[in-house]
Order: sequence, then structure tokens, then C-alpha cells
Amino acid sequence: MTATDLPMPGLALVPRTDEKQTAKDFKTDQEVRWCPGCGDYAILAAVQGFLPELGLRKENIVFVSGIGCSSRFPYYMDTYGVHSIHGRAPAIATGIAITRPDLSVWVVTGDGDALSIGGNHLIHALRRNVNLKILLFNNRIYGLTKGQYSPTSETGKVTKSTPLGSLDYSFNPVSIALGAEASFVARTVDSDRKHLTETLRRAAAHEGTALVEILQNCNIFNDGAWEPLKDAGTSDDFLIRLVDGEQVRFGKDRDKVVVRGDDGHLAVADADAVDESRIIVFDSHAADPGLAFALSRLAHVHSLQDTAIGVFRDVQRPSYDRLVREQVAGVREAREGDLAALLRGKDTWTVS
Amino acid sequence: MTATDLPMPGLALVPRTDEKQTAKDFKTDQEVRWCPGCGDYAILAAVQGFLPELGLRKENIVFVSGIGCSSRFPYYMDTYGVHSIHGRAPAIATGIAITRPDLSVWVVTGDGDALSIGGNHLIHALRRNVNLKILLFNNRIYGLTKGQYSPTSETGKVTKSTPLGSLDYSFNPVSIALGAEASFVARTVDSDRKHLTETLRRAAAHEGTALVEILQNCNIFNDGAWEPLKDAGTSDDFLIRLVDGEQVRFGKDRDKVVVRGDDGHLAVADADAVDESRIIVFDSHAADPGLAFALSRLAHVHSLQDTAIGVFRDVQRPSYDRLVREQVAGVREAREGDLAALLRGKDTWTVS
Amino acid sequence: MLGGQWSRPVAPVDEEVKVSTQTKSVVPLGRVVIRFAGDSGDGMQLTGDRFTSETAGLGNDLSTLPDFPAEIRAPAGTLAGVSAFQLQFADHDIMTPGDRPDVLVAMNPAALKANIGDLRAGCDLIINTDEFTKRNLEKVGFTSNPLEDGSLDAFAVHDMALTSMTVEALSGFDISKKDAERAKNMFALGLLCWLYSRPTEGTIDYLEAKFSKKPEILAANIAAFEAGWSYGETTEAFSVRYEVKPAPMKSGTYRNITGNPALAYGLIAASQQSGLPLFLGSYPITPASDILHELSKHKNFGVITFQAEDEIAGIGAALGASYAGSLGVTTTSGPGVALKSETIGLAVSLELPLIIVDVQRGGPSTGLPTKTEQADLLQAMFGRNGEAPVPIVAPRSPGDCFDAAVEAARIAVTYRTPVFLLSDGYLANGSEPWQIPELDSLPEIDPNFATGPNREDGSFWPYLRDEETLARPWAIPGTPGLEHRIGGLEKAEGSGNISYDPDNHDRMVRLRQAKVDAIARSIPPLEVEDPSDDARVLVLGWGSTYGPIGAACRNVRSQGLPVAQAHLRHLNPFPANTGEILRQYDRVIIPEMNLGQLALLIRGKFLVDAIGYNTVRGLPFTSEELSTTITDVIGSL
Amino acid sequence: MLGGQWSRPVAPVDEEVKVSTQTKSVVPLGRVVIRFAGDSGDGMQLTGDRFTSETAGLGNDLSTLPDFPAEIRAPAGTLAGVSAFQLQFADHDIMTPGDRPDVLVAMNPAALKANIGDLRAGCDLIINTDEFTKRNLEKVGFTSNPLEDGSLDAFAVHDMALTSMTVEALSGFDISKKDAERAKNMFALGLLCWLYSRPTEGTIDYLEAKFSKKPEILAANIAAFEAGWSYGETTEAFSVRYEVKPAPMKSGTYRNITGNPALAYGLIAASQQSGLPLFLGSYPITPASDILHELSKHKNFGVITFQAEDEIAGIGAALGASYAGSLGVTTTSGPGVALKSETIGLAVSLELPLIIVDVQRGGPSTGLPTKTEQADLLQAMFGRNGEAPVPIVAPRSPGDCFDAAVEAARIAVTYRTPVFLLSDGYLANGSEPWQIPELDSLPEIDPNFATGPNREDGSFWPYLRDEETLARPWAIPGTPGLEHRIGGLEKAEGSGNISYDPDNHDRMVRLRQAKVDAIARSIPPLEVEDPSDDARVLVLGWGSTYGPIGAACRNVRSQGLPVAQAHLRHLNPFPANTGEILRQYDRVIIPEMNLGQLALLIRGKFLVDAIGYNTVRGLPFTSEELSTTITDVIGSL
Ligand SMILES: Cc1ncc(C[n+]2csc(CCOP(=O)(O)OP(=O)(O)O)c2C)c(N)n1
Ligand SMILES: Cc1ncc(C[n+]2csc(CCOP(=O)(O)OP(=O)(O)O)c2C)c(N)n1
Ligand code: SF4
Ligand code: SF4
Ligand SMILES: [Mg+2]
Ligand SMILES: [Mg+2]
Repeated sequence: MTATDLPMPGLALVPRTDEKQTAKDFKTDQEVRWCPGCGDYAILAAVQGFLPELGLRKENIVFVSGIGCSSRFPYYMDTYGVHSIHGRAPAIATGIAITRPDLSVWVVTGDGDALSIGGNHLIHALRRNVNLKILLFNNRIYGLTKGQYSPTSETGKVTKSTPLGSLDYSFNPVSIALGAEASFVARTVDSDRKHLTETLRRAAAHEGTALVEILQNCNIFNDGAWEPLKDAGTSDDFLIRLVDGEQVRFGKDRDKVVVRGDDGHLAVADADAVDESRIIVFDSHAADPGLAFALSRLAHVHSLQDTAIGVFRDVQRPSYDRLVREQVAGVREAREGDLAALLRGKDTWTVS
Repeated sequence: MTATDLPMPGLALVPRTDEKQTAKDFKTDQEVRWCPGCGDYAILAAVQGFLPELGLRKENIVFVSGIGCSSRFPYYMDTYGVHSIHGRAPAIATGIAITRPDLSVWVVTGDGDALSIGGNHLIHALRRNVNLKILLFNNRIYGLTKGQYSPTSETGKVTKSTPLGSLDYSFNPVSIALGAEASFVARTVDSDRKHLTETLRRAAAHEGTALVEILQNCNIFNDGAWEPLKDAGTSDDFLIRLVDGEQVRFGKDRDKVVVRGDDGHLAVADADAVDESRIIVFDSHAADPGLAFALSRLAHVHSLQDTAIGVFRDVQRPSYDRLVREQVAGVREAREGDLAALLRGKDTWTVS
Repeated sequence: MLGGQWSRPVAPVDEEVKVSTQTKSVVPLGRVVIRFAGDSGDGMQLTGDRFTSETAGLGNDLSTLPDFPAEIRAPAGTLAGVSAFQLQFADHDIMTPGDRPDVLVAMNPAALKANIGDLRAGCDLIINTDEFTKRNLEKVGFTSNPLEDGSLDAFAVHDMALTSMTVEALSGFDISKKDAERAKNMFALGLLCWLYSRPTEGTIDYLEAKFSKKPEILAANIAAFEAGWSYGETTEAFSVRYEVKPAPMKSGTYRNITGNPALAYGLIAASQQSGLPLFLGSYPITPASDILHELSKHKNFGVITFQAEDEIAGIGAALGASYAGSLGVTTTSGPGVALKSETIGLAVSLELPLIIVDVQRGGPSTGLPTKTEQADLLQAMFGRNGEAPVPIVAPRSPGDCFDAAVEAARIAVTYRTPVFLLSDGYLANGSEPWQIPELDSLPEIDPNFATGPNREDGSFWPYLRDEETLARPWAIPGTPGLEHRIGGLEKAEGSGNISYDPDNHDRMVRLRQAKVDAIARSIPPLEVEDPSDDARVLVLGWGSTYGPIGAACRNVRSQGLPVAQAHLRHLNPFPANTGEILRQYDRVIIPEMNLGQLALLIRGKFLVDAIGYNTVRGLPFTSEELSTTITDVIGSL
Repeated sequence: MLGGQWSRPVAPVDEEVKVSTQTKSVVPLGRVVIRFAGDSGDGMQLTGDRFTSETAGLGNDLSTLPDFPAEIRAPAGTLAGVSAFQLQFADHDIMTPGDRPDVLVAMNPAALKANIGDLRAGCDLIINTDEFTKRNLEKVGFTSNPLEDGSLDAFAVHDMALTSMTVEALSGFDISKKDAERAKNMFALGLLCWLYSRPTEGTIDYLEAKFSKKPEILAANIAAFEAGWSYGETTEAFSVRYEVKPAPMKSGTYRNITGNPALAYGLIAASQQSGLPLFLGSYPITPASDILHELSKHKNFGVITFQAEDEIAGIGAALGASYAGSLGVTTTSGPGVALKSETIGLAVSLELPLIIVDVQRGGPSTGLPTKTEQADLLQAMFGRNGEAPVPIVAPRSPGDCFDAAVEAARIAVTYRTPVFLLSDGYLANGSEPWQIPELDSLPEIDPNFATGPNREDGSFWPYLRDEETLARPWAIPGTPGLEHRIGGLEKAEGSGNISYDPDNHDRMVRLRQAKVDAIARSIPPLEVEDPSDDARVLVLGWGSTYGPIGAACRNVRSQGLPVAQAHLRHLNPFPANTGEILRQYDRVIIPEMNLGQLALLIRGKFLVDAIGYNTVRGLPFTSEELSTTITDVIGSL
């Protein structure tokens, strides 16, 4: 289905245009300065290809980014845009979203920008549920600074700053987002245009903060980081596609399923070795994030085996910015501010 | 059991003393400047009462704090101590722990210090699993700045900065810690000396970052925040005590249990209305944090109904600082550094 | 006979001054300095506030100085727990809360110990003897009881069992002993209101509002207040009472105001004048938090207050709001400014309006959170990477925080630039009578949003500058056709596209500086106050030292010595005539509550051999120390 | 005949200089400036590095300047993608990479376009014609082909089909066309090695090491390199070749070194000299990242490198490590310093050793990440709340980064204070020959840990200062009996307990300042270089401008005009004799790559009317522009 059929509470107050838009309308005259072959190109194309379907007025769209290769994104979008500073895009975008319900606000960030220096702003944006769509380009590396490991790099990663291999345990962006009370969390892949677009659609529709982790390839400093999930030969067996209302089932022959074991934990099992009733039927709208969290834990950090993609969680919760506006509006309805009265205050005296 | 019976990998390299210690040994000459009745007093007493049991040399213990009422803690402990700046204690303590395996490093922080300004350092310390014991005094308020709401305050909280009620959704410290790859997460209560001490014991024993959320009462700005969990009348029905190897069961008459529903989600149920096999048997050592996370979600933000306390997760994972030291040691064994050789480098020429 | 029939005193401002009909003789005074001191729990701040309101209502000129510990409630009876409130009121205009109290109200030994050093011989000491127990005396290191060992002989001691008298007065009420004892500050207030012939209606009204839900407590507090009043009236403890006539003031309507609310009101006024919704992104910190608290009460002006996760998010959100067309403001104190540095640099590069309020406190680091200081000036000037000039405005008094805030907004909006507003702990919590401004006296502030293309070819360049102000166009999202991208990388002049061109960078660095320098054209010249008009010494100040410096200059002049005073409200850029003025004097003295920060800027820019007078004690200057310095310098000529 | 039989040239440094036996005549030169320019993908940095090594090996004096874009790999053939490497080498000592190239190697039209502005008439242009396609020309806005339209007539153009010749030369190898084309930089390198009689062993060895696992690629690259060499030797393209004799240098062992590694080595040396383990807490940022990379390679010295989640955690961990007894260091660039400001203030308050390395880049904000600048000086001086003095040390050349790092460590450890080490992008990536220091020439650094009580009564006071240095005792955890608590709140002098006492605060503020001022006693006096000894103009500099200023002064003197040069390595405090020296001259010129930051400090402190020469172009000064300025000033006297 397309955005226009889908109810879009996240865009309820953003003015639409009647003019027909195409991807071209969102391209700028700036030459794109990513390395040839960078996964960012595919994401840019997908976003530019998807936006026309929303039919929003271009001037009511804002892209805000931090610093990093991925954060150059706004320069290539013919909308309003801010290329801010490292890690702070969610904070800046929060100020925009709170004050301007008529804008569709997108944040573009990287695994370092969002999860290293920007971690605090990210988790607080998710907690508050500010109406932002956050696209996290995860290439498991610091690209712009020429290849140091990032918080999503697998332990043991050899990089410029870790010649003998990195030692820290990596973040799972979906897990931490769920732990931070996110109302919408998804994961998709740069090279899967269809899945990426579908995911953007769901994110755009959502009211509140939508975090979309996009597995992106940095062919210069971390080439093939996600290959097992992309390679036609392996992806079916490695990748779990979450689909609402369907059993969590994958594998070339759809013979692998995710079940809830006796101990209460989730496990991947051989479909015909388990009782149907134990197979998890996926529901991104479940109030309890427990199951989504458990699904995010299946992925193997190194082999990438059993990595789930799709919308993990998509629940309705009033966005922070709406609550702010409603609180202010409520007060103003009751009584508009009177500056003269404010300045006078209660106890005054007059000298004549 | 006492610390001495318990294996303590977290303290493996910290020198012990043979002298008998008492709580008094850990008191300083500084007058304690918390408000009369503050929950912090109970926690201070519990910590001073517990430490002698570890039998560590006093000079090998360090308390590091940020800023807040809770963060005054180090001044009252006759060990080494740093009262640092707001939110940064985990970062500073990380530098201490990495370089000094012979120290027992404790971080004392508040809900604002740790989860608001300090959120990023906290989640990264947990991810890395640095050998720190973090005591998070959660009073759901900013005490030292005289009562603004905090990230753990319940939505709708009326404070100096939110006269009409706060609008943001609150963090669940246990959930976010689990989302941040924590290897040890616990929750306890300031007024329950026994449970608090038992929890400190488990934390001290753990190798890596141990996060202990302590529900603390601020009788000046948020009095009674945790009352339902403390009040003899209600606590049995509100509080879920997690005990390894036992069913998750609570209630005055132990008639309430936590079960796994058909949809795969956890739920609180009437014990004799459910089939035994569905009742969750708790295991803090489970490799998969999924279940611990689900248990952390049971708590009702406002009523506090079904709030679990105890050690949610306690799994073995090499601490970051140990890995760092091992990596360095490995290199040095192979080849000690030779400064002259380093400075010469490869291509030199001589002028005579 | 306490609690007996009660004749409520009538305010002197009333037609015929009835006060003189009272049984005790009334001595007129020109000015009085009172300091209330007690335990954090004794409600001294409230007592001071109430006395201040009554005094303001009487039309005296006044100035106040609260002084409380960083702890919420340090242990009772300890020096650390002492909380004090000082005010000076007079029948003429005054500029400071006074150097040394004429009357000290000491509710316990700690309060006496902490303040006795500031007392001059002969001053009145009102002491609550109930608290002078052996234990309390020892707590603060009194080896003997000062009430008995003669160590107070130099003072006029009025010792009284304040607590027990209060409890006795309230014996008839059905309230706890604790509540009865708590009311002792009302007893003290009543006594001082009697002593200085203050009206009482205000306090009664205040109590009625405060305890409307607790009638017993209300009645008790009123009774305690009245008991204190009649204690003065009926006992022999005080032979005379005093009165201080109203001060002649410019005609107009006045109120008493503290700096933080005044600053908050200024921001709201600027929002109204500019039509820009006010957005505050802030993280609580002493002594700035009250601005957040105040603004959060005024949603009816469309004000949005956002308590962020940290200082960086606070300013980030404010900058985002500015980008989107609001008046973005962030409030903090020194440590918070340090954290905001990087984002301030971004704001300089983006050239967007933004107000950064720094309510300075004692530093470095956490320092002295509840004390005042002026040591963030150079941080405001230079605390960012690269050449990143930011205008700086500093208020001179609590009431002036209002005007300074409006001025900061005018500069920020007109010149599309972040602006520092440097208040401090003394201005934030101190108060003074404030003439309520006429709305039509407020400056217009024109956001002048870009609405269309700014180039022949119909395109829009976000960095094409206004020739007069050098400001760039402010095109907010939602404006059709003006879609553009801006960021922190260096931008090509005009187009704003990323540019690594060496000459362009040099040009842009100079343009950003030139824009800030150009602000000087829009600000009033530096004014000098020199009645004699033949002063050879100029005292140059900035910020909250205005009062003490002014008072000191008066003292010096009253000794027949000419001295000139000039006070900088704009610290970057300086008023255009600053250098010219400085060169007119043989000596320039710059008193600052830091180690000489303005002095460095003045010397470096104008090569004037300015002398600094610097103390960094967390307290405002006394006019006494300044007078001495000035006199010495004049003498040295 | 390319790829034909091959006689490897022998390095002139070898006993009998065989080079002269070659078929073409060899012209001796005093100095040459070469600039290699091409696409980011063309390997120009590598080519320059190799040529530099060979040149260093020959014993020439040299200085290099890499210049590359902020993007990893901007689109091929675009101006944004141009990467260049310039070096000057000479038979005498030189101080800069040269103002303008004598030879420009342009691998494509973009490289020509980007650099042509810097060329002086008559210089040699080596151009790869293969890339001069219509499309590539248009890409960079050439409307006609400069190779044909005569626009290059002023230069000695050597156009050659570098790519196709390389591909042809490698036709015999079993490698992809892409790999063959990639080798064109080796062809160019070979050609230039021939042209300037550089030895080739080093490059061959280098390639053998680099491609040890890819024999085919190795062989191909060597072949390309040799093909380039013989192209020069055998074709008519070049009628002569040049040679530059070794420069006379102080006897000793030398190597070529860039600033970042030199700085890293200095830190390791300081760690060894002090016996303090080195702990680096850092977050990657251009142009400082390479220090992190370098140090992470030297774990065998016990060095621990911690890549933190952000700059604040980086310095926080470093401070924690210092507290626990390591030599704590954090490395960053301007934006990172802004973020570290608050923690630096804490370090000032805790009085612990800490080194903050700021490799300055173009600002404000993100600015010009890969360009050089000196605009963080005032941030380093004042970028913190409150009075928080921090010593500042700045290296003057790539090799000097080593000594400056050792000196910063000495100050930090001896005085228990954070210290700024201000490098910049030019020093970080530029290189020069460096005389390898004798280990025993390195200063001793004594941590002098507290081991026992420091008071009669057997107690320990963490803020009881050393009378000479005013440093406090450094008692690290694990020391029995010295358990103590420190923090960011103001501390009582001596005991270090929390104190809100006004006079104590004033005293502590002055003590912290006095401690930093006291460092001046331990640093060498400012030295002046003035051969004539009768100069009336002094050029005062700091940091990386040493080279250009020195070269300029030489030019000026060579014109018979006396001029004095002094260069500050310590910017806080200044050497004790600074004021005295400044006052000896009629004019003081202060050239800075900022808008006059040192000038402000000098003027403010010494009231000397110093003139600034300021350009902020992201590039080092040319000695040309400085010479002109100096000559003008001298003329104006
Ligand atoms: C305050 C600050 N610190 C550090 C940097 C240097 N820096 C720029 S981008 C980056 C990380 C980029 O990694 P990521 O966010 O994953 O983006 P990517 O380039 O991989 O798309 C860093 C460390 C900076 N620009 N600003
Ligand atoms: C950089 C900085 N920002 C803000 C503050 C002001 N501040 C001090 S403590 C605090 C929050 C305290 O709350 P919490 O961490 O929950 O500790 P509590 O006082 O409740 O124990 C704040 C905002 C500060 N000291 N430093
Ligand atoms: S470095 Fe990696 S992420 Fe950055 S542009 Fe190149 S390929 Fe893309
Ligand atoms: S304000 Fe609250 S948290 Fe702070 S000391 Fe008082 S009671 Fe404890
Ligand atoms: Mg990345
Ligand atoms: Mg709290």
C-alpha cells in the first residue's frame, strides 16, 4: 500500500501540495560527495523516490543531521536542511518539531553520530516521543574520520584506532531504542529499496519519534559489513523478516521459526520440530515491548545469523510536542497573556 | 551468605586487609549535610555497614560521584573519593578502573546525574562492562536544585519547572540498562537494609559494570515517591521480589505469579488460575536478557503496582578494563618498548 | 499582655501619619540596614521578603541581598546551615543592600557567629535566647555564652526568648508545638514591623493567601506576627521606634522586583514586541533555575519551556526553535556555558538569533553555586573554537535585567546572532524598587523574515547580507521557494554553499567579526556621571557592580573629591566612544568580582593603563572598600 | 623504448656520485619546490611521502605541506576532490614548504585548475594529458583546453600521456586495467626521482613491503616506477636533470618526521621519563586522530589508548587516570576542546596533571576540518567558567612537537595542573628532518607522589602546597593513610574541605593563578634572533608560524634591513623577560593565523602597541607576504 492510503497521524498538520512531485524535485544542485559505491547513494535515492508519494509541500520538510559522511545528506535534499554538529541533531530537531507542527522533520545520523557522541540525545528523544523520523545509517564504522571502530562495530574489530582489535561490546540499536521507551523502532537495509521504502512509509505515518536503523555499506572502510544479509546466497537463511500477523518464520525453505521456549526465552527452531502454538506470531503494535526486545536479541553480533529486519515496534503514544502545544493552548484559551498586567504584578505603589 | 563465602571476581585484584573493620572505620569527620529524614542517610549507613565484610584495604577503595544531593556521598566515606561534575562520574571512574585493577571503584549518582545529563556515559560504561559498581539513587526528582522533575519522574508530575505537570514519558532504569547490554542490573530500596546489603554484595562480587538502582526517598521535594513499595500494608502486593531458581510469585498470600501468555508476553496472573508450567522461574544468570527486560516492564509507572526488585541480570562477561590490560600485557610480553628504537624509526641518515 | 486587644498600626503613607499617636516616641531615620539570619529552616528568606514588600509599599528606596547555603537543608544549628537576608531601605535613593547591618536579627548561635564579623560597634542585635543552649553554642565553637561573657558589649543587645514567647502566644491554638515554634519568624517580623513602623496589611493578606487551606495555622501565624508587634509596643525592651520616610522617586508606578523574574519578563516582552514565540531550552542550575521556573508559569503568552536532558540539548533545542522562527533562549550558569560552547559556535556559523543567559556564580568548576561572581566574561568572549565573536550585554541591577533582556533580543534578532546576557547571582536574587515600564516605551523588534528570492535570477542566497547590518536573511521553513541548507562547515559568501576556498574563509571570518562590530552603531554612547565635571579619575564597571561603585563614588564626592563613573552595558562590542572617554582621564579604575577580565579587554583594545580593583569573595563589593580605593587613587595623583 | 633494460640509478650519497655518469647533463640547484596534485584517488599523498623520504635520505633540508579535502573521496575529477602535496628541499637549511611551486605535477584538469593560481611564470608543469578529456575539462569549468588555448604559455609545459604510458608499460603484467592505471603515480614518482636525481632503493623497499602479499601488483608498481624513471632518462622530454646537494646540518642522526607522530613520541618519552604510565582518553577528530592512531600502536610502552564515546568522556577518563596515578592525556581539535571545557575547569579545581592536546583547525564550528589555523589560543586561555588558569605550550615545527609534548608533561606533573598543548593542522601533517634526541638529553620528570602525612599531627591535607611550586601533594589511591576526598566545589586552603568562606575563596582563586604564574620561573627566557643586533622592529610569533616568519626575516635581512625575531613557546605564563624584550623595539609585529589573539594578550598585559598581521585562510603564511609586511613596517619608521 502507499502512504496515501495509510493514515498518517505523524503528518496530520503538515500541509500537502496538489502539484505532482517526482524524485527529481528533491534533488539539489550540489554534487554528491560520497565515495563511489557508498551505500548512502542508495538511501538518498530511496528517500528522494519515496517523498513524492507523501505529497507534502517541499518547504514544510526539514532534514537535520549531525556530522559524518551520512550527515552530509541534507545538502542533497531540496528541502530545508541543517547540517549541525556531531551528535546533536536530535536536540536541534526537537526544538524545530516542538515549535512547528506544520513541518515534517527528519534526522539523518550515523552509528557514531547517534550512538556514540549523540547517545544521550537519541535516548531522550525516544523517551519523550518527539515527532521526529530518525534515519540511522549504520555502517559499523566512523567513515568521515577515516575508519575508527564505532559503538556498533563487532568486538575484535581491527581499525586505525584498534590495531589489535576493538575490545568493547557493541550496541544493538534496536535493543537500546526499545530500552529507551521508543514507540517506533525499525531496521532495514540500504540495498533493499522495496523494504527500505516500505519502512520509511511506516515511519512517516507514525506520530512521535521513529527510529529507523538502516544497515549501510561503507565500501571504503568497512566493506561488506552486512554482506551475509544482502548476499542472495545467504540472506534468506540469515535474515528474519518481521511481518505483522504472521509467524516469525524464515530460511530458504521457510523452515526456521522463532519460538518461546519453556524457560520463557525466545529461540530459533526447526519448524517441524516444534508445536505450532509455540511459534511467535509477530505484532509490532503490542503494548509490551518485551517481545520486540527479545527478537532484537536473536541476531549474532559477528556472524549476523538470525538478524531480524522490519518494524519491531509501532505503538500509539501522544507525541511530546503535541502535549506541549496542547498544554500551552489550554492555558491560552483560558486566559491570553496580558503583558501590562504581568509587569505590574500584585504589589505596586505609585509616586506622583 | 556473606561476601567472604561468595566468589568475588570483581574484586580479584584488590588487596585485602587482615585488620578487623567496622562501619565506623568508613565514617569521615565531615558533617553529613543531607536534610533530616533523607533516604540517603539509610543508604550511607548500609554501605558503611557492608564494606567491612569485604575486608578490602580502605586505601584501595574509591568513590566517584557527579553532582546532586546523592553525589555528596564520597565526602562521608573515609576512602579515596572524587566529587566530580554533573553526569560525568562514570567517565572519570572508567579512567580509574582501566588503569588500576587493584582498586574497588564505586560510582554514586542520582536519577538526574545518571539518566539525564549523564545518560551517555552510563550506557557506554554498561556496554563496555568496565569494572564499576554504580549506585543510582533514584528519588524521581532533582533534589539539589530544589525540585524539578527528572527523567524518572512519572508523567504529569507537578514541579517548579512543570507547574501544570510534566509531559515526558519516564525512563525505567532497569530497562534502559538492559537495552545498553548491561551484564549486571539490580533494583533495591533505601529502607530495606537487608535487601540493599544483599544487593550490594552481589554487585561487589560481579566483574564488570554493576548498576544498582536504589529507590530513595527525598522527603523535601518528592516525599513518599516509593511509599506503596515500602508501606507494610501495600508492599507485599505491589512488590515483586526476584529470587533465583524460584517462581516469580508475590502478594500477601503469595497468590500472584508472573506467567508467559499465549502471545509470548509476560503477565501477572492469579496463581491458581494458571497452569504451573507457565509460571516464570527466575534466573538472573540467563544469557538472554529478554526475560529480565520483560520483567522490568511489569511495573506501573504511576501506581508502582508490580514493581520488581532484586538482581534482574548477572552474567559473566570479561570486563573491558581486564581486556585492555590483557591486550597491553600481551604486547609487552612479546616485546617491551624501546624508546631509542622508537625515536629512530626506520629511515634515518647520519650527518657527521 | 500578649495576644491582648490589638490596634493595627496604620501605614505612614496614609493621610495623617497616625503613627506618632502611638505610645512610644518615633525617631526618624534616613536609612537602615537590617540583616535577618537564622537556620535554613527558620524561614529567614520569607521573613526578609515580607519585610521588603512592606517597605517597598511604603515608598522607601531599597535594595536586598539574600545569602543562603548550597545545601538544601544543612544540619540545624551549624554554620553551614545559616541562611541570611539583608536589606537596606531609605528615604533617599540608595544603590546597595548596605555594607554592614545596623540591626542583626540572630535566631541562633550559628547566625550570630556567622555574622558578628560584619557588625559595627553600637549596632542593634536582636537575639533569640532560646537557641543559646550549651549544645548549640558548642556546635559552632562558642566556648562560653556570648550573651554572658561580655563579648557583645560593643553592641546594643536586645535578647529575648523569641521561640518560647511565640509558643506562649499560640498556646490557645490547636496546633503542634513544631508548628508553633515555626511561627517564631512571624513574631520576629511583627517586632521589626513595629520597630520600623512598617504597615502590616500586606503580610496579613500574604498569610491569608498562603494558609487559606489551613485556617488554624493561618490564625496562629497572624497571632505570632501581631504578638511580635505588640511585644515591641508594650514591653520595655524598646524605648523608641523608628520611621523611614518615603524616598522621592520619579513619578510612576513601582513594584519591588528581583533579577531573575525581571529577566524572564524582559524575554516575554521581547517576544511580544517581535511577535516571535518565546522558546526556552534549559537545564536547571543554580542560580539560573528560577528563570526557567518563572517562564514555565507564563504559557498564556505562548511561551514554551523545555527542560532538556542536559545543557547541550537545551541550547540545541533553542537553536532549532530559532531556526524554525521562534525567539530561542537558553538559560544557565558558568558550568553550563562551558558545555554549550560548541553549539554557540554553531550558532555563530549559522548566524541565527539566540540568547544565552549566563547567571554567573562562583567558579571555577562547581565552585560556589549560590554565590555571585563576574568571572565568566572572558568565557563569553572567547569560549569557543575559532574566531567566533558573540555580542555581550550585561544588566546593572535587578530591575535592569528586564531592559538588558529586551536589548539582547533586539541585537540577536536584528543581527541574526547568538547574544550573551551576563547576569549574576547577586542580580538574580537581589531586589529593588522597579518603575514599571510603559508598553509603548518598549523598542520594536522586527524579525524581518525573508519571504522571497533575493537575487535577480529569482534564486535565494541564505548568506547574502544586508549592507547596513551585515545580517543574513532569515528564511524559516515553510516559506515556499526559499528551501536552503546551512551548516557548520565554512560557507561561500553569499550562496552559503560549502567552501574550502582560502580567500573565502578569510573573508567570512572578517565578515562575521564586522557584523558584530557593526552593532556598535546601534547602541547608545558610553555615558559618564561626573557632577563636578573635573574628575581626573574614572571608575569603569560592568554588570552588578553598578550599585556599589555608584555608592562609593557618592561617598568620595561627599568628601569633596571629584570622581567620574561610567558603566558598560555592552561588553561586545563596546560603545563607539569608549576609547575616547577612557583617554580623558589620568586614571581609570576597573573594579570587578574577578581577577581583571574587563581590564584585560580594555587594556588590550585601548592601550589604557587601567587599574583593576579585584576581589573574588562571592559577595558584592562594599561601597566602603571601593571608596577607600578610589580615594587612594585620587590621592596618588 | 619503455620497459627496456634497466640500469638502476645509484644514490648520490654513495661514495662516488655515479649520477653524473648518466647520459644527460646534471644541473645543480640550491632549492626546489615541487607540488604533486591529483584526484583524491590518485595517491598524491603517497607519492609525496615517498619523494620526501628519498629526499630526506639524501640529506637535503626539507619541509612538506599536504593539503587534502575534508571528504573521503569527493567525486573523481572535481575541484572538491583535488588532493595535493607540496615539498621544498634544499642544499641549505630552509624553514617552509615554499610559497610557490617550481614544479607542478597535475594529474588531471581539476588539479591544474586548483593550483594554477599559485604558479609563477616559467615554472615547470608536468601534465597528464590522458585526463584532459572534454568531459573532465567541463567538470571544472574549462571552456577550452588549456593545453591548446595558449593559456599555459607562461610556463614550461611537459605534457605526457602518463596514464596510457603506464598502462602500456604494464601491458606485460597480469593485472586489471584499473590496477595498471592506479600505478600511474609510481610512473610520475619515477620520473621525478630521475629528474631530481633521487635514489630509488627506498621506494622499491617500500613497495616490496606494501605489496608483499600481491607479487603481481608489486612487480607492476616497480615497473611503473622504473618506466617513469627511464622515460625521463631516455626520451627527449627533458633535456637536463637536476641535483640538489645535501644541506649542511648539525652532526647527528636524522629522520624525517611529521608533527602528529612526533607529538605522540613526546608523550611516550614523557611517560618513560616520569615513570607514569601513559593513558590517552580520546575521541577521533581531524586533524588530531592520527595521534590516537599512533599511540594505539605502542602498547609495548604500556600505553593505554581509550576511544571514548565522546570528547567529554575522553577527558573524563584521562582525568580519572591521572587521579589514579597515570599521565592522563586527551587529544582533540577545536570543537572537541569546546566540549571538554567544563572538565578542564574541574581539573583546574582538582589540581591534577592532565595534558590537553588541541590540534587546531579552521573554525568557527566545524569550519575547515583539514585546514590549519591558530584561532584556539583564547579558547585555551579563557574557555572555562570562573577564574581557571591553564598553562599553554605551543610547538613551532613538526619535530618540535616532540619537545613541546615533553615540556607540557613536565609542567603538568610538576605543578599538578592541566596543560594545553596547542598544535595545528600544518604541524600535524607537515614534515621536516628531525635530529633524533639522545635519551639522556631528555628532562627528568618527578611525579613526587605523596607517601605519608604532611602535618605535625600526622594527618594529611591534600591542598597543603609546596612553597616553591605552590603545587599540592598528589596522593594516589592505594596509598595507606592518605585517604581523602576532592571535588569541584571550592575548597578550604590546606585541608581541601568544602568551604563557602568568602576570604578563603578569594585566597584560593589567587593561589591557583599564582601557581600558574610561578611556572614562569621554570621556563627559559624569551630569545631574540637579530644578527645585526640593531633591529628596531621585532616580529613576535607563536606556534607553526615560526617557519614562515623565520624565512621572511631572512629575506628581509638579505635585503640589508635589520629585523629581530622572537617566538613564544609558552603562552601562559609568558617567559619572565617578555615585557622587557618587547619594550626594546620601536615596533612589534605579531603575525597570526587568526584575527589577533596573541596580540590582544600582549597588548593587554604589556601595553605594547603591537601590530597584528593576520590572515585566516586555512594555509600557512607565505614568507613572501610576511617579508612585504615587515619591509613596509621597517620603511614606515
Ligand atoms: C565534536 C566533534 N567530535 C568529533 C568530530 C569528528 N567526527 C566527525 S564524523 C565522526 C564520526 C562519523 O561516524 P558516523 O557517525 O558513523 O558517520 P559515518 O561517517 O560513518 O557516516 C567523527 C568522530 C567532530 N566533527 N566533532
Ligand atoms: C553542568 C551542570 N548542570 C547543572 C547543574 C545543576 N544540578 C546540580 S545537581 C542537579 C540534578 C540533581 O538531581 P539528581 O541527579 O537526581 O540528584 P539528587 O539531588 O536528586 O540526589 C542539577 C541539575 C550542575 N551542577 N552542573
Ligand atoms: S567513507 Fe564510507 S561511508 Fe563515507 S562516503 Fe566513503 S564509503 Fe560512504
Ligand atoms: S533535597 Fe531531598 S534528596 Fe536532597 S538531601 Fe534533602 S531530602 Fe535528600
Ligand atoms: Mg558510521
Ligand atoms: Mg534525584
